[in-house]
Amino acid sequence: MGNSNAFHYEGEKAWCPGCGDFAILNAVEKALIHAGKKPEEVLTVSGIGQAAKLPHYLKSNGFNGLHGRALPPAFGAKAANHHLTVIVTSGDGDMYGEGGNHFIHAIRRNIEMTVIVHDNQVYGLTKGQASPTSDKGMKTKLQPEGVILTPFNPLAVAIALDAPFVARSFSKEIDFTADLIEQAMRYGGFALIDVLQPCVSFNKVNTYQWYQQRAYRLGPEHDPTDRAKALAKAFEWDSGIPLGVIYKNPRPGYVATVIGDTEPLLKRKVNTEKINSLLARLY
Amino acid sequence: MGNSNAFHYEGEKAWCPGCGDFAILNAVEKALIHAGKKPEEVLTVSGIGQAAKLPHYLKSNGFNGLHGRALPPAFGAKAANHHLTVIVTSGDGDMYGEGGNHFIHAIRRNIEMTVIVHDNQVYGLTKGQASPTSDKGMKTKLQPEGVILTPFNPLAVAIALDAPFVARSFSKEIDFTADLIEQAMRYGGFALIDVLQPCVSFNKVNTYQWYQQRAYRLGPEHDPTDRAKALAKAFEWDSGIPLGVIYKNPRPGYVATVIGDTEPLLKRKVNTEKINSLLARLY
Amino acid sequence: MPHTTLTLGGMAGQGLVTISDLLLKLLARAGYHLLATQDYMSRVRGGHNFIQIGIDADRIFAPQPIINILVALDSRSIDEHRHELTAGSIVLHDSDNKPPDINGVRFAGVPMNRFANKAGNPVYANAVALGAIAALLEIGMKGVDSLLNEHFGKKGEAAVEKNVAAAHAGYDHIAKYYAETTSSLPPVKQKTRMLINGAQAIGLGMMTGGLRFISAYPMSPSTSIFNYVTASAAELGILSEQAEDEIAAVNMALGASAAGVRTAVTTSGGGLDLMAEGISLAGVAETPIVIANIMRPGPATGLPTRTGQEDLNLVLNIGHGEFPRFVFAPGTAEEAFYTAIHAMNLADKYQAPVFLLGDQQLVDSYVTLDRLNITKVRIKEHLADPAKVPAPYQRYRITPNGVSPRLPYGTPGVRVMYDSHLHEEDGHITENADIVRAMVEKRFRKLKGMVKETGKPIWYGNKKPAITLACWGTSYGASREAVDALNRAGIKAGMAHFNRLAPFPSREARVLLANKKHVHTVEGNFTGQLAQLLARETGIHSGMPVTRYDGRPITARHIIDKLKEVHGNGKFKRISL
Amino acid sequence: MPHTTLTLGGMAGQGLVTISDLLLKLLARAGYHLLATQDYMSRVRGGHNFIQIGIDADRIFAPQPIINILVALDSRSIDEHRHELTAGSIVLHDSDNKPPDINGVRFAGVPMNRFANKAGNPVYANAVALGAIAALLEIGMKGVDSLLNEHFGKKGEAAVEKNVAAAHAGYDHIAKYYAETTSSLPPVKQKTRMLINGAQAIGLGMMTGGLRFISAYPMSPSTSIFNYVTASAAELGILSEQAEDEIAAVNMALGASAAGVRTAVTTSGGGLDLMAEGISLAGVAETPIVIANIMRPGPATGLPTRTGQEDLNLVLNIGHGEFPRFVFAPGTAEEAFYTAIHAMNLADKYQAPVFLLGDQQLVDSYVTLDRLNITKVRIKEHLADPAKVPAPYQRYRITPNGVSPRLPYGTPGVRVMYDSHLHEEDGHITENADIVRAMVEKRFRKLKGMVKETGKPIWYGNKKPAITLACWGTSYGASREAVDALNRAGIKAGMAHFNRLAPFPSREARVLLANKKHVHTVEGNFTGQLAQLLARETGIHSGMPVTRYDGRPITARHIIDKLKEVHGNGKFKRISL
Ligand SMILES: Cc1ncc(C[n+]2csc(CCOP(=O)(O)OP(=O)(O)O)c2C)c(N)n1
Ligand SMILES: Cc1ncc(C[n+]2csc(CCOP(=O)(O)OP(=O)(O)O)c2C)c(N)n1
Ligand code: SF4
Ligand code: SF4
Ligand SMILES: [Mg+2]
Ligand SMILES: [Mg+2]
Repeated sequence: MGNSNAFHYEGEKAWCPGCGDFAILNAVEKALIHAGKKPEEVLTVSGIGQAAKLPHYLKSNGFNGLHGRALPPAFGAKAANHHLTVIVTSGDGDMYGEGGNHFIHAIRRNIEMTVIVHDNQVYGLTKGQASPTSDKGMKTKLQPEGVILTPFNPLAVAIALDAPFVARSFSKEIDFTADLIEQAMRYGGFALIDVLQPCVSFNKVNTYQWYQQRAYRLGPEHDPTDRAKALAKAFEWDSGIPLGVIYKNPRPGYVATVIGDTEPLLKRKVNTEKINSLLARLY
Repeated sequence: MGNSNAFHYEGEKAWCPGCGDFAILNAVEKALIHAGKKPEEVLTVSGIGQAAKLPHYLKSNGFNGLHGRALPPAFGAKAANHHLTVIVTSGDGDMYGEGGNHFIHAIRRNIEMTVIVHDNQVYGLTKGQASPTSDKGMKTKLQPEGVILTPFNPLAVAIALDAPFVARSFSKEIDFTADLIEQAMRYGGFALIDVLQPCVSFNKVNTYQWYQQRAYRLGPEHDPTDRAKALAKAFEWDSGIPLGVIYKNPRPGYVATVIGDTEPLLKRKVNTEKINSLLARLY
Repeated sequence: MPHTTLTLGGMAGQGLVTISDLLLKLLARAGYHLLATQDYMSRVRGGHNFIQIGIDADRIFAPQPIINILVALDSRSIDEHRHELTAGSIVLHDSDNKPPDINGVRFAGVPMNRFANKAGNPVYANAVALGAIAALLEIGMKGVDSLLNEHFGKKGEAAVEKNVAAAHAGYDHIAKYYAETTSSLPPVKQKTRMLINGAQAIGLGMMTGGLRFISAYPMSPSTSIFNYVTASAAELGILSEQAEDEIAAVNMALGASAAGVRTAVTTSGGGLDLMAEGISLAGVAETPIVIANIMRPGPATGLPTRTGQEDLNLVLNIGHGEFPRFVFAPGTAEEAFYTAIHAMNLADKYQAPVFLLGDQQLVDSYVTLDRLNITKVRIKEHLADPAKVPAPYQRYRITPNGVSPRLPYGTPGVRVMYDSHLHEEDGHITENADIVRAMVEKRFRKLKGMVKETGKPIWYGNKKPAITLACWGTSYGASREAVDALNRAGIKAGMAHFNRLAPFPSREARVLLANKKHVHTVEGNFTGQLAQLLARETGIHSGMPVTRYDGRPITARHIIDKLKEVHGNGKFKRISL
Repeated sequence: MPHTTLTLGGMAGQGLVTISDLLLKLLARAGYHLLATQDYMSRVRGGHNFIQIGIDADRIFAPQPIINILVALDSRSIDEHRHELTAGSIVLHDSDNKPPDINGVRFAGVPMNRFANKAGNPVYANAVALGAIAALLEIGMKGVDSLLNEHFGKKGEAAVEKNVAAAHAGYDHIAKYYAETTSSLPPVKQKTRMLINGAQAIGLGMMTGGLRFISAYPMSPSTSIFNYVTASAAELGILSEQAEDEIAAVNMALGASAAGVRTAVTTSGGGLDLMAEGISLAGVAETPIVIANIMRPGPATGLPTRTGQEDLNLVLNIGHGEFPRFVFAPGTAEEAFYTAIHAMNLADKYQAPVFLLGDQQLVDSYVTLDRLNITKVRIKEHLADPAKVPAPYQRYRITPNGVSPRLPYGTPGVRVMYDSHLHEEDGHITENADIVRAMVEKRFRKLKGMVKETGKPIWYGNKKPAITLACWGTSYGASREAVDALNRAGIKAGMAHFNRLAPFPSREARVLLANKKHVHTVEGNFTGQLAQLLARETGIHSGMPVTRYDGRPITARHIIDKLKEVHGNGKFKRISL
């Protein structure tokens, strides 16, 4: 990409060599360039974790907030200036663990944004504890007998909540991921992309090879508007992991419904007359 | 019930006359008596809300904690003394709004307890704001243009998370609810019962009549072990609301898996020898 | 001099609020000064709620521990307020409820429910009561008639007529059977006064101060502010969002703030706790936000619908790590209005969290005012001018006054990075010790400007007092009445009212208090939090604080009683309250 | 006298921890006193991390700002630590990395990677380095051989042999080419010392104190305690649960506590914020809980892997509403162990939240000790005896000392109600003003007992000092070394160390400090939080606090430098550090 890529950050990235996060960053850049975005139009929002460092590694606007709290500020920023293209980048712990409640309700709120979850099935930054998506049996310092909790299925939950756009990718498939991100950005609603992302340092179960063996692309025979079929796909795992758009149920997003075609909040000024009319009602 | 009911609390209950909460309390008492429980064996845990006042109105052990936080202390108490029969009573705001993250992860954790959600599709105690389950279009002081968020579907989410026992009832059907509660208590895992509960003061949409017109009991033809069918039932709403056990996927619960047949934590004492052996490893 | 107090009591759901809304409007339009404090239980129906309305020719600052007129919608109301009735008190009750015999108390029975049913519906009992009250206060029926017309006009002519008929029935009954029981109010200038509660005042202040985005999760007693703003949001171009929880609420507001708009959140103690980490984020990410924390007694769920002042220490210290903040606690609705405007401005100017501490008493109490002056309000734009910002743009540029130029997301040619770590000037994560040190120092340099801003303590009363009170927030009203009573009784008294509590106006506090003897803080808590703050910030170790911690508002009588405990009964004998 | 400091530097993932673990064990078994402080970045691979190991015949209390021996696993390590090298310092490096020329510094190059590859695998570089260090310190290879046997035994004989071979290659290389560079350590009593870090000390203390249930959400630097306890949980009959978030963690623990078991949670600043409401619940529901808050610099994400002492004000005030609490901040691992035991006991005894404030420096630093004495530890059972409790059982029975008899759920014939509201004695919700007042007073009566408990301030140094330091938590170590240095230089110095910060030992503090001149608090924060507390609680307005707020541990040199700024250079000339 190099110079022609206005989003490219040249500085050091504190990820481990071989980490799947590099490829996701690459895909984000590709999607933005291909969609013809300018850095000033784009805002990436994240929580805390390895994945969540991404906004620092993209030359664009950023909000690197609190662990688990990527979605609320993303909502606030989009609501305040709906001309921004908002992308959330988050980890599986950040989004489905600490941030699980926001995940549920952001889907319900359905504001127009792209949510990319770097799903490495582990807490990377804090050195290898189980995450909500860790497979059963995985051993860690905090799960010395292996994980016993049923893994969180983000796709199935999103579909159960009737999320308008639910997709899955694998970090290694950079162009495929970039294309999904572009679709999501254009979608006009809350668009979730859960990206399988090998953590080479802490997840010794779900390795590149492990994903490679199972991941397959959904063909045209899959109808993402069929909710029951989408759920069936979302439940697939050990014997094959479908990649692509799993579910789609288009409907007007929050901006379209609540804010409409008006000026962004950012541009609005206090109207003294209206304040006076509120005061007058108190007599 | 009167005197023969050791669980019956005679004092005043701060619910509105006609509130569906009375009937749920009644069903809880019935289930406990029918199951032959003694008050000292039972613990009801709640957050804050109208529903959450229930532990005060049942003569038994209680933990009336924080808004949204019924499930974590219920887990802690059950883990500390797994001989207790633990029942959580909570509202739709308490459980699916403020407490949404615990809802997700408690299902994954699957500890043996019965979770009753008084689902009146509104925030009752705080005077009528929209709750996560409020129907679209409902107008309140905080939603003057009507609710625009997609309602939270607790049953579908629970099934997406593969909750072991997912049921729905209607507060008016006291015996039916009592029977579901008893099934849940016996189940050996995290058992969710979402109970439609008319709020006569604030929910003018989903009234007794509204529920009555739609609620129907699932017949024997429904196979609750079929996940796809269960999901289809969970999605039913406007044209008919199924009552009964929607989904069942039995598997060993947390106590069975982690604690097993051992002494409750409560009975365990510090073992100085073991402490000494830990100290010895530091040399 | 004590004013007339009229207390309306009844069950939740019995229509208390309707009667009091109408009565207050009636009296405010007639030119009376009013203070209406609400006392309600955490339930929707039943129980016992009451509203105390003080009526006078002059401004009223605090509720009274006695009742001149009790309007008892149920018989429990008489039992509950029996101890506040004195010789000469009047009790208006439904004549179907036999009242007890109380020494010196006069009873006026009106068949409220029967009259209402005669007018066609039990709900008209409210109108009957209103008419009866008008008769007791000798204010005539003209105002009542026109108010009922205005209020029920939307419901059609029949509704108006029936309400009017019911009201007249109540009025006539009193006029006929209890003519000797009625008592006239003091004469007043006939002018219409503004009637406002603290929630409206704060909401109006925020909106006047440029609020564009508000997010909150319902929680008593803060919800009334959120309700009020939401009701006018569409009209004023404000976005109001009910969040899934308080953590979302505060983080939503921070995102909107980073995008360049003025934001606020409203909550109460437990919800504030949940916002703590977000507030800490506002601190390090230097994101403007106004946090209205409306106190109720704690800890945990505490007393959800009552009043207290227990969260001062909390807001002074909430959020881990260290960062500058403003904390304001206005004493009256009027002060709350102007303080809310300042809060919005100051958050933007210093890019820091600003707390507005109120309590149930402030937000739920109605008070009369002549006007709120918005002609002098200037909303200064504190966002930087992109043309004047040195390139490359750095969100956290190190500057002499600690404030960095702030540009919104979307500014052409510019990258804006907000970050929760310790960071470099451009917002990039750093672990470099020198940069960290420089950033901490930059942030704290803001204090130099902040301490000079509005909100200095205000003195009231005698300049050379024998007894000095120090108050914050709503303890202002009772303190003021106590000071007046003491001075009237010849005991020289004065008081310092603290609105701004952080950065603490230490110099001014010392000037006002250091040489005074017998300084007592007056606070709605157990531990005396202002007393602790004074000790810490000024070295002034005040005397035994006057505290109240049972969820009820402080009254002048309460203060005097506590002072007696400390100073002995002797010189307080002459006090009339 | 300054001890020998050996610093190991390299990238994350390069094996620093392995080398230091082995080296520390080696030296501890040889009888040396050690203090190893870790400095690492918030990343998993790359960057620059280092461990500083102080080695001496006597106990060591703080890290040093200079390095005697630098073991540089990469060349960046030399750049990063260049300013700490002095004349006579030795740098051990891979001879394939050309070191820079630094005045007076001696370089010892060992082909670490080549030797490792010769032994069969690059990972053996760690063993090469270990051998080389053994040579530089002149401690021979016997200990190294047996340690490698023990450590790699599980991996099979081949692994042991190759490691031993690699270590000998490193040793021999130094012995052969740099014989004049090696320098022996001071003579010590040959006895095996315990090697422990603060995380282990706290974890062991909790377990010794009867911990049965621990729940937490991972967060640096607190995770190491949670890891340590979890590793032994099954063996000790403890349940350890990783919660979905910190809110769940604290509320789980409260549930378990209500059920009658001893509980603890571990977290750090941001996570603590999220626990605030739960802590407030512990306050009003009178539920015992120990909260270990391990500080890192804030606000918000701050510096995740660094050290600081910014959360004192926070823990003193966290949670809305008012309730009594204990706050402890032990200064050393040894003190942390005993304090953790007390914390578990006191939480149960007073049915209140107990905070254990530590920091990254405390939990991550290894230190040698002779022993931890558990023979005197008594775990007193504070649950009530059901037979002796007056009937009907009342969870919140009003008692003279404020403590109510506590029975666990499941007690035959008894109903146990925990409640988050203000409640009656039996736990039932109330809004009654008299009961509310009585309950608040009951809770605060506990303070009378609490203030008499363990954790009084400790004096160290000259009894009539010209300069006095006041410290809390880990600022103890550097303060102690500074006091020693000052006294050695003839400047009379003493210090008060505060472990218990709430309830604050005001009387004792006044006795120790009131008549002293030049009192300076020493703290890892910007605003001087202990100084504020002293002002508030004792009226002692200390001088300019000695602060550090760049995420690095305080050293004696840092203290002396700051004192010079205040008191002038003059009398500090003779100080040797
Ligand atoms: C409130 C809070 N709790 C805990 C942490 C510690 N923490 C930082 S990142 C993280 C988990 C990261 O896991 P994930 O989101 O999956 O991201 P990854 O590092 O795997 O990309 C945790 C627990 C924190 N920063 N803040
Ligand atoms: C942290 C916190 N936020 C908000 C509240 C205020 N609050 C109490 S109950 C409630 C909602 C209750 O709704 P729901 O759970 O549906 O119960 P219901 O009253 O309808 O039975 C709210 C918002 C609170 N007590 N604590
Ligand atoms: S720890 Fe795992 S997720 Fe984090 S940077 Fe390394 S490989 Fe990537
Ligand atoms: S407000 Fe609604 S939910 Fe609450 S008690 Fe009344 S009817 Fe029941
Ligand atoms: Mg992860
Ligand atoms: Mg509800």
